[in-house]
This record gives sequence, structure tokens and C-alpha cells, in this order.
Amino acid sequence: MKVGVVTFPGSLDDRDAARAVRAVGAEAVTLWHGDADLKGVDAVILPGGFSYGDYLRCGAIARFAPVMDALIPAAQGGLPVIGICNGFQVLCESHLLPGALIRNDHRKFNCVDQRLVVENTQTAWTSDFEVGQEITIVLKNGEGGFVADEPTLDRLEGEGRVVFRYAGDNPNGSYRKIAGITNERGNIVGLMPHPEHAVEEGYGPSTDGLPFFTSVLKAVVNA
Amino acid sequence: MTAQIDRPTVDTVGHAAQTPEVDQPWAALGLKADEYASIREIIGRRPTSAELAMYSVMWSEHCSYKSSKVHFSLWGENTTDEMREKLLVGIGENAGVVDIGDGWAVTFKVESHNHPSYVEPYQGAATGVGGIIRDIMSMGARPIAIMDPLRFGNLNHPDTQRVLPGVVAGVGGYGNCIGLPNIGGEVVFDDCYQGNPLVNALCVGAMRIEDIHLAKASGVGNKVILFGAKTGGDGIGGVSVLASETFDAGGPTKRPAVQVGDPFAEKVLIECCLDLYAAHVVDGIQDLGGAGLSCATSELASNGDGGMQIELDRVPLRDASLRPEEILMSESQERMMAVVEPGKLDEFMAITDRWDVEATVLGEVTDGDHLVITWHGEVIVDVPPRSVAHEGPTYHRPLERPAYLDDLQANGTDTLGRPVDGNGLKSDLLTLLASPNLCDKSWVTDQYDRYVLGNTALAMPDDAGVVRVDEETGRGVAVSTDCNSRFAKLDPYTGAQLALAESYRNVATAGATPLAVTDCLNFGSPEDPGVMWQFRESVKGIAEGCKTLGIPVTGGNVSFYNQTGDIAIHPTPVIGVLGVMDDVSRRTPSGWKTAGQVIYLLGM
Amino acid sequence: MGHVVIDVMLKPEILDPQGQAVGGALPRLGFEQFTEVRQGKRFVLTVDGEVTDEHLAAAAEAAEKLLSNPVIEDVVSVRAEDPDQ
Amino acid sequence: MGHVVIDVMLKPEILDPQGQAVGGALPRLGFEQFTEVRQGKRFVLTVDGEVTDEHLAAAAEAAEKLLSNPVIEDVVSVRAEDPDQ
Ligand SMILES: Nc1ncnc2c1ncn2[C@@H]1O[C@H](COP(=O)(O)OP(=O)(O)O)[C@@H](O)[C@H]1O
Repeated sequence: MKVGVVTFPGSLDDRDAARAVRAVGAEAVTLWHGDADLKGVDAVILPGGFSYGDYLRCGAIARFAPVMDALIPAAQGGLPVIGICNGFQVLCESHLLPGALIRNDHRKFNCVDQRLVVENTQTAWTSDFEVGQEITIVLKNGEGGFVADEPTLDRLEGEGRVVFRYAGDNPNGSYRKIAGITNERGNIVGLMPHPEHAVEEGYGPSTDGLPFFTSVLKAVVNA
Repeated sequence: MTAQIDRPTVDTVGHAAQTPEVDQPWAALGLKADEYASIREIIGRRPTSAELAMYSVMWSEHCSYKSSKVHFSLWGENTTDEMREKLLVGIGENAGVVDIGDGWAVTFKVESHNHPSYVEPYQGAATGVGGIIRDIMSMGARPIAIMDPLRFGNLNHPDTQRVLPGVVAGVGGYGNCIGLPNIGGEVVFDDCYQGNPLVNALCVGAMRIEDIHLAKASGVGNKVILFGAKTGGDGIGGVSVLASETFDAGGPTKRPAVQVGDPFAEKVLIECCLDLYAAHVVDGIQDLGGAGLSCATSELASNGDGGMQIELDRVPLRDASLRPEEILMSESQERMMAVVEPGKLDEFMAITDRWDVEATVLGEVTDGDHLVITWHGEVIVDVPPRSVAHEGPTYHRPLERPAYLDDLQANGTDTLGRPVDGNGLKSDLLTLLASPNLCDKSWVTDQYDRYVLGNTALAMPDDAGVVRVDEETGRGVAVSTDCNSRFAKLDPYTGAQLALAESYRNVATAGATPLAVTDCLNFGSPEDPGVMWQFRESVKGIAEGCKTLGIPVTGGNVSFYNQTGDIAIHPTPVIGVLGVMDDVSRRTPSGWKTAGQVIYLLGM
Repeated sequence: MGHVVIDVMLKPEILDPQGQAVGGALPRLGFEQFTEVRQGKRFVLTVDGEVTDEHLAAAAEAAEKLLSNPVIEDVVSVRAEDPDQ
Repeated sequence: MGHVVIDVMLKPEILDPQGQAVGGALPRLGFEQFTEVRQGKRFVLTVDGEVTDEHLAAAAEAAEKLLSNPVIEDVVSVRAEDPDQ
């Protein structure tokens, strides 16, 4: 079982994502932004960070990297893909997921241990959770406000595609407190908080991130 | 963009030799008459304007430590062989390096970026963080954490509302984007910092012992390579006097004093440097910080065993109108200089290409003993590099214990009123809890990423930051920075020792064995004998305290002239202590964890 | 050397935290006359020689593809720089 | 309802990492004709009624005081919005 972790110039949490993959016994494969080659991986993580400095718009420049030319069709064909924070922004900019992420409503970068409620366990990345389960993982970003027009939001809600919602106060002004969403098929998930920072006792607020990675192992094995 | 620009004739060495009588703007560049005279003596003629630029910046207080270095003998005098045991690289290099066991080495250093942060808080703080990270990179290490000891004026002063959010956003903006966990720091408010906020930044890096790199150029024929960002007119406001005095007007005259940081470029530079180190293609390396190319070329050459030849016109420019003097002085950020064997050049260039980092061969190491710099074939600098980098002036400035100290020390707490009942105690407690120096700092710390890299075992709100270095074993380091400048004002010797002791305790209580010290000495004007006395006392206090504790000072930074008019800031010797733990998962957090546990008070 | 200027603004229905912050600060400085502030982006692209229709067409395409995100932003204008600016 | 548009750009001698990143991305999308990109800010201030000279004067003052940082930025223009935009 091989999980690819993409490194764009300015990716920061790629090492952590690879560590999380290894923590559940899978092999982490480095995917380089400049190569349109997925190296035969079974799933892909677009990690957090500031690809291309997050200049222009977060994820906007990364979306045109050669690796995305290979990833976009593969994801559309059902390859499990998760975008974490900057990776979520890349997925939205690539139109693999609807909506966009804008500057936090309080305009500051915010690093907190964030409570989330899991609302959808039918995706490739969340089957090891339970619906309604509350988890605490790290939220850290400056541009994490999820926005979309009303029809899109209604559709996401109606189709059960809101995967995570912020519990407690809205940390960044996201519409309807949405923290993460999925595509129709459930193979692509994007979320702002960081499961890869919650896989090891003592190095993060919890180990609530582990089920993300065990879930995708099952999804691949059962596929 | 290649604009055609007429090149005015440059001030060459030949021309300088023939025109000894030319009046040069040495005073406007901050040189004293006797300093200018000794430059003429060293090179046996008047300096060219490029040489004058180099000497003036390298002999400045900031680069030459001319007022402070006579006191640094106190470090050596107080360092025993035992204290040196774990010291792999000591004072004098870009940063000190200590052996933390299992083949791992750690380097750390704290530096100031006070004045630029007052002018442009965001960029000043951001480039301060960027600068200290490059120092750590240049030792061969991967940077693993940063900390930011900060001092501001009164929280309610309107100017604090400009400076504080800008500085915090700048520290966060750079650190978050470059992907280093911020594991601690300080936020202190005191009126004495109103016109002189202190922005200190500390970086820790780790490497295998065999990967330590040094800033020296040796090996005749080895190539000297500049890589990273293009050179612009950043931070050279001062040298424009040269342009206007020596050359025709007409070139673009705006030379910004403000440097803008590009953390993305620096992140790429870090990864690129680490790949270069892993490929063993770097012989010597130096970061470009204050004094830019003047500093990098002269220090590399001075630390090496030969000379160096540089073709300055090869430097890739962001602004084609820059004059050679300005290129030498530019403080453009996110640049490094490496010395590379010719046989490894192709591999070097392949790695920089992969990271999209521009790299240019500027020249090579020669068998002479001079640093020679040419501009379109003409020699504009020909100097002994040591005279620029290491043999600048040394001052023995007068010291005098300030007269106000007796009154200040006599004014103790005995005469203060004491609360006599519960209400009095309550109101005192509330006053304390509401004071900006004691209240919750999460408004600041929540703006910093403390989790990135996945190795943070302790950060805010704990007294020391703790990060894992070795993922297999859990071996790692704890770091704390501290200083109470009110104590240092009352008694700089004891105050500095208190800062050292607090930092030492914070590291020890986290569960680590303290190993090494770095310090950032923030003071007023060295021309004031009272300030100089405070400085001497503080250095003595730290050095003797370190001897007692058995841990060496491995490096640091001096920031003078933190004063407005006659009023200096309180002496602020910020101390950083680093300790080692063989398994950071066993660290001890501060704060109660479980109800029912017993509370002990240890000590006196 | 010519310049193409591209203006991009957030769509009116999208929250603009930066514009809001500016809008909130103005009255504190004594500017009461502005009822709303929106903040957008302005790009200046340099070309060799004069700005041609091809340049403008390419800039318009770049504006749609890269410089703006159609989900949240509108390209307000693409034009050769006003020479008297 | 009228609009005042204020354009702010980094001073030409100041490094513009954002513009640089955009400038680096354009050729990868096939746009080779742009030799430099600079990114600035555009503010749109709404006023009740038509834009008057007083509005423009206030906007110009606000631009200098709040909307730009004179250490690194220039206010490039302050004008009533072009009605046909
Ligand atoms: N500028 C700063 N940057 C990062 N961390 C900071 C900063 N200021 C304070 N902290 C962290 O916040 C926590 C609380 O700080 P403080 O209230 O000053 O505690 P203490 O008085 O115990 O040193 C500590 O973990 C400290 O390292």
C-alpha cells in the first residue's frame, strides 16, 4: 500500500504527512511537483504549507504544477485524495472540490487545538470515524474561511458532503462552520485542520488524526 | 528586463592610487577620522569608493563589535576545558554548535533586529527571523525551531498599537510560511522601550556532527558562488552618499532602507542547501545578512587560507541601475554564498536548478592573500580581507557606574504599603493579573504555528520549548529565553545572572540537562560611560554565572544604540539556554495536570 | 516598455474581511463619509514595447485563468496603463 | 451611490515577492510575453450620492494615512470610478 505525498515548493507539512502514513504501516512515496508522475500510488495527500508562498491566492499557482496534470484525472477517476489546509486550497483551485478559501474573518493567522464534528463517514478518508464523533486536531492557517454561493452550500448539505464542521465558536468565518467537504464520489476530501499533526502521543493535541489514515488503507484494500 | 544604462566610469584602484587628494565622504558613511586614516595606511593609498563602502559597513558597530569586543575576553577567561567538552564550534562562527550525543549536533543563536522593526514593524521583524535562520543554515544544519523574545513600550501608547501587531504579524508571517515551529519567546511591556522596541529572534538547528559546515574559502581554484534571490537596492539608504558624491547624478536615486522578506524564497533555499550538503558539494558557506556581499566575501576570504577574486558585474540584479558600491552593500535577503570545488560545480548547479534557485559563479579562491573585486574588468577592490572582516577598530570606551544607582538601589520595597485585609489582597492580585506583563499571551502565540515539522513536545504556554531531534530515539532539545530588565537596571551584574538562572531553570524543569548559552545584549549608546558600565557588568555576570553553572556561551549578538536622546532602554541581556534530553516524550509540562496530586515547594 | 493593468475584486456577495477592517478603521480616523470599503488586487504586467491588442488578449486570458478565481472573484478590467498615471 | 477607487502599489524599488511568484507562474501557463509582474491593492470606497471633490479629497487623505504605508508603498491614483466599468 503506497500513499503519495506531494511536495510543492513551499509545502511544509509533507514530512508530517509521510510520518502519519508510516504510522499506520503504509509506505509514503514522495511526489515532486515538477513530475507529472504519480509513481503508481494507491492514494495521494496534498499536504499543508504555503505552496509558492501562498502568494496571489493560496493554492492558485500550485494548481498548475505538472504533478496536478496527472493528479486531476486520477482523482476524477476515483483515486483517494486528501487535501489538508493548503492541499484543500489546491483542490478548490483545481475545481476538484467546490467553493474557495478566503482570509480568516479576524484577519489573523490562527493556530489552535480545534474541535470538529465528523458528519460523513462514507468517504475514503473517514470510514473509521463515527457519525457525530467529536475530534480535536490542529487548525492553523491565515486563509481558512470556506465560502461558496448559497446553491452550492445547499447542495453540499443536501448530499451529505459536509464531512467536518467546526464545534464551538466559528474559528475563521467559514460559511455554515464548514471545516471539510468531499466530492460526490467520496474519494476526494479537503479540510482545513491537520490530521497529520495528531498521530503521535506527545506531539500534538491528540491521536484523533490516525483514523484518517487507517480509513484510506481500508478503502484501498476494499476497492 | 535588460535596460541599457550608461555606465559612468568607476573609481578603480589605479585611479585611486593616482588621485590621493580626492575628498571622500567617510564621515557621512559613519567613519571616524582616525579610522579613515588607518584604512589609507592599511592599503597604502586612498580607498576606492567601493573599498570605502566595504570598510565603512564592516567597521560599523553592528558588524565589527568595536565597542564590545574588548569585553569578550571575559567569555574565554571563564570557560573551562570541562565546559568546552561538548562545544564543537564556539564563538566567532555564524553560530555555536554543541554535541548533544548519538552523533547529533545542535546549533542555536539569538539576534536582534530592533531598529528596522521600529521603522517598518512587519518587514523588520520578518527579515529578523529570516536572517537568524540563514545563520543557522550556514552551519550545515536544518533549522528546527524559532523563538522570539520581544519588548515593547506601554501597551496603551498609540505607537505600540502600530508596532506590536506589525511585529507579531511579521514574526508569524515569516516563521509560519517558512515552516518552523515557534516554540516560545517573551512579550514584555515597559515604557523604556517606547521608542526602541526590541525584536530578538532565536533559531535552533540540528545536524549530524560530520555535516557541520564553516564559513571559509580555501582551496585555490575553488569557485565562489552566489545563490538565492537577486540583488536589489535593499537596505542601502546610507551608501547613496557615495553615489551622489562620486558619480554623476542621473541614475535612479531611490534606495530603500527597508528590506522586504520573501519567506517562500527562503524555504526553498533551506531545502536547496540541505540537498547541497547531502550531496557533499559545498566546501565553505556563508549567509548574506547585514553588509551583504561586503561581509560574505571578506569573511569567507579572511577565514580561509588564500585570496579571492570576484567579478562583481556577474551578480544578478533586480535593479539594473545599481552601482558597484551599492551591490557590495545591498542587504537583499534570501541569498547565500558557497565555495565549491570545480569538479563538483555541475552537481551543485543541478541541485540549485531543481529548486529553481538562481546560482552564479562570481569568482574563485586564489593563491594570493588579497580580496580582489572587479567591475567589468577593472579592479575596484584590492584589500587584505582580514583587515576588512576581522581587524577593524577596537575601542576601550570609558566606563562609569551611573550616579543614579545608589538612589535607585536604596529605594527598596520596605517603604511600600502592604495590604492589610482580604480586600486589599484581592485588589493587588487583580492589578497583577491584569498587568500586560503577566496576562495571557495567547493573542500573540496563537498567531504562530507551533506544530509544523511534527516534533514539538512543548511550546506555549510552557516555560521552555522542547523539540525532538531524532525521531528514532526521541532525543531532543529544550530552549528558553529570559530577561527581566528591571533587575538588570538595578544591578546589571546580578540582573544578567538572574536572567541566566531563570533560563537555566526553565530548561531544567522541562527535564533537560542544560548545555549551552546564547545571548542578545540589548543596550543604549556605548558612548555613554554609564551604558558601557552596564554592558561590562552584564557580560561579567553572564560569563561568571556560566562558569558556576558549567555551561559555555556559544554565541550571540550585541545591539547598541537602543536609546532615544539621552534616555537608554534598561539594560536587556536576553539569555537563551539550550539543554538536551535523551527522550523528549518524558518532558515535564508546567501546570497542574491531575486533580489530587501533591504540591511541593522546592528551594528557599 | 508598456504596462497592462488588471483589476480583480471579490464578488459582491463574498465576505471581504480586509475591506471590512478598513471600513471599520476609517471613521476612527475621522472619515465618516464612506459607507463601504472593498479591497481587491491590482496587477501591473510589463511588456517590451507598446501594449498591443495581442498583449491585452493574453492578459485577459491570464486574468481569467490564473489571476482570479471565478468562484469568488471578478476580473473588473484589463487595460493598457493610462499614460498619465 | 458612487464609488472612489484607490490604487496602491509597492514602490518600484521594493521587492515584490507576490508579483515575482505570479511572474514565475505565467510562462508555465504559456504566457511568455510579460517581462515583469507587480501586484498591488485596489480599494473601492462607496459614498452616498455622487462622488464629489470633497469625497475625493477625503479619500486621498485616507489613502495616505491608512490605506498605504508610505515607507514601502505609493498611492498610484485616487479617482471616481469609471462609470462604464
Ligand atoms: N513572543 C513570543 N513568541 C512565542 N512565544 C511566546 C512569546 N511570548 C510569550 N511566549 C510564550 O508564551 C508562554 C507564556 O509566556 P509568559 O506569560 O511570558 O510566561 P512566563 O512569564 O512564564 O515566561 C510561554 O510559553 C512563552 O514561551
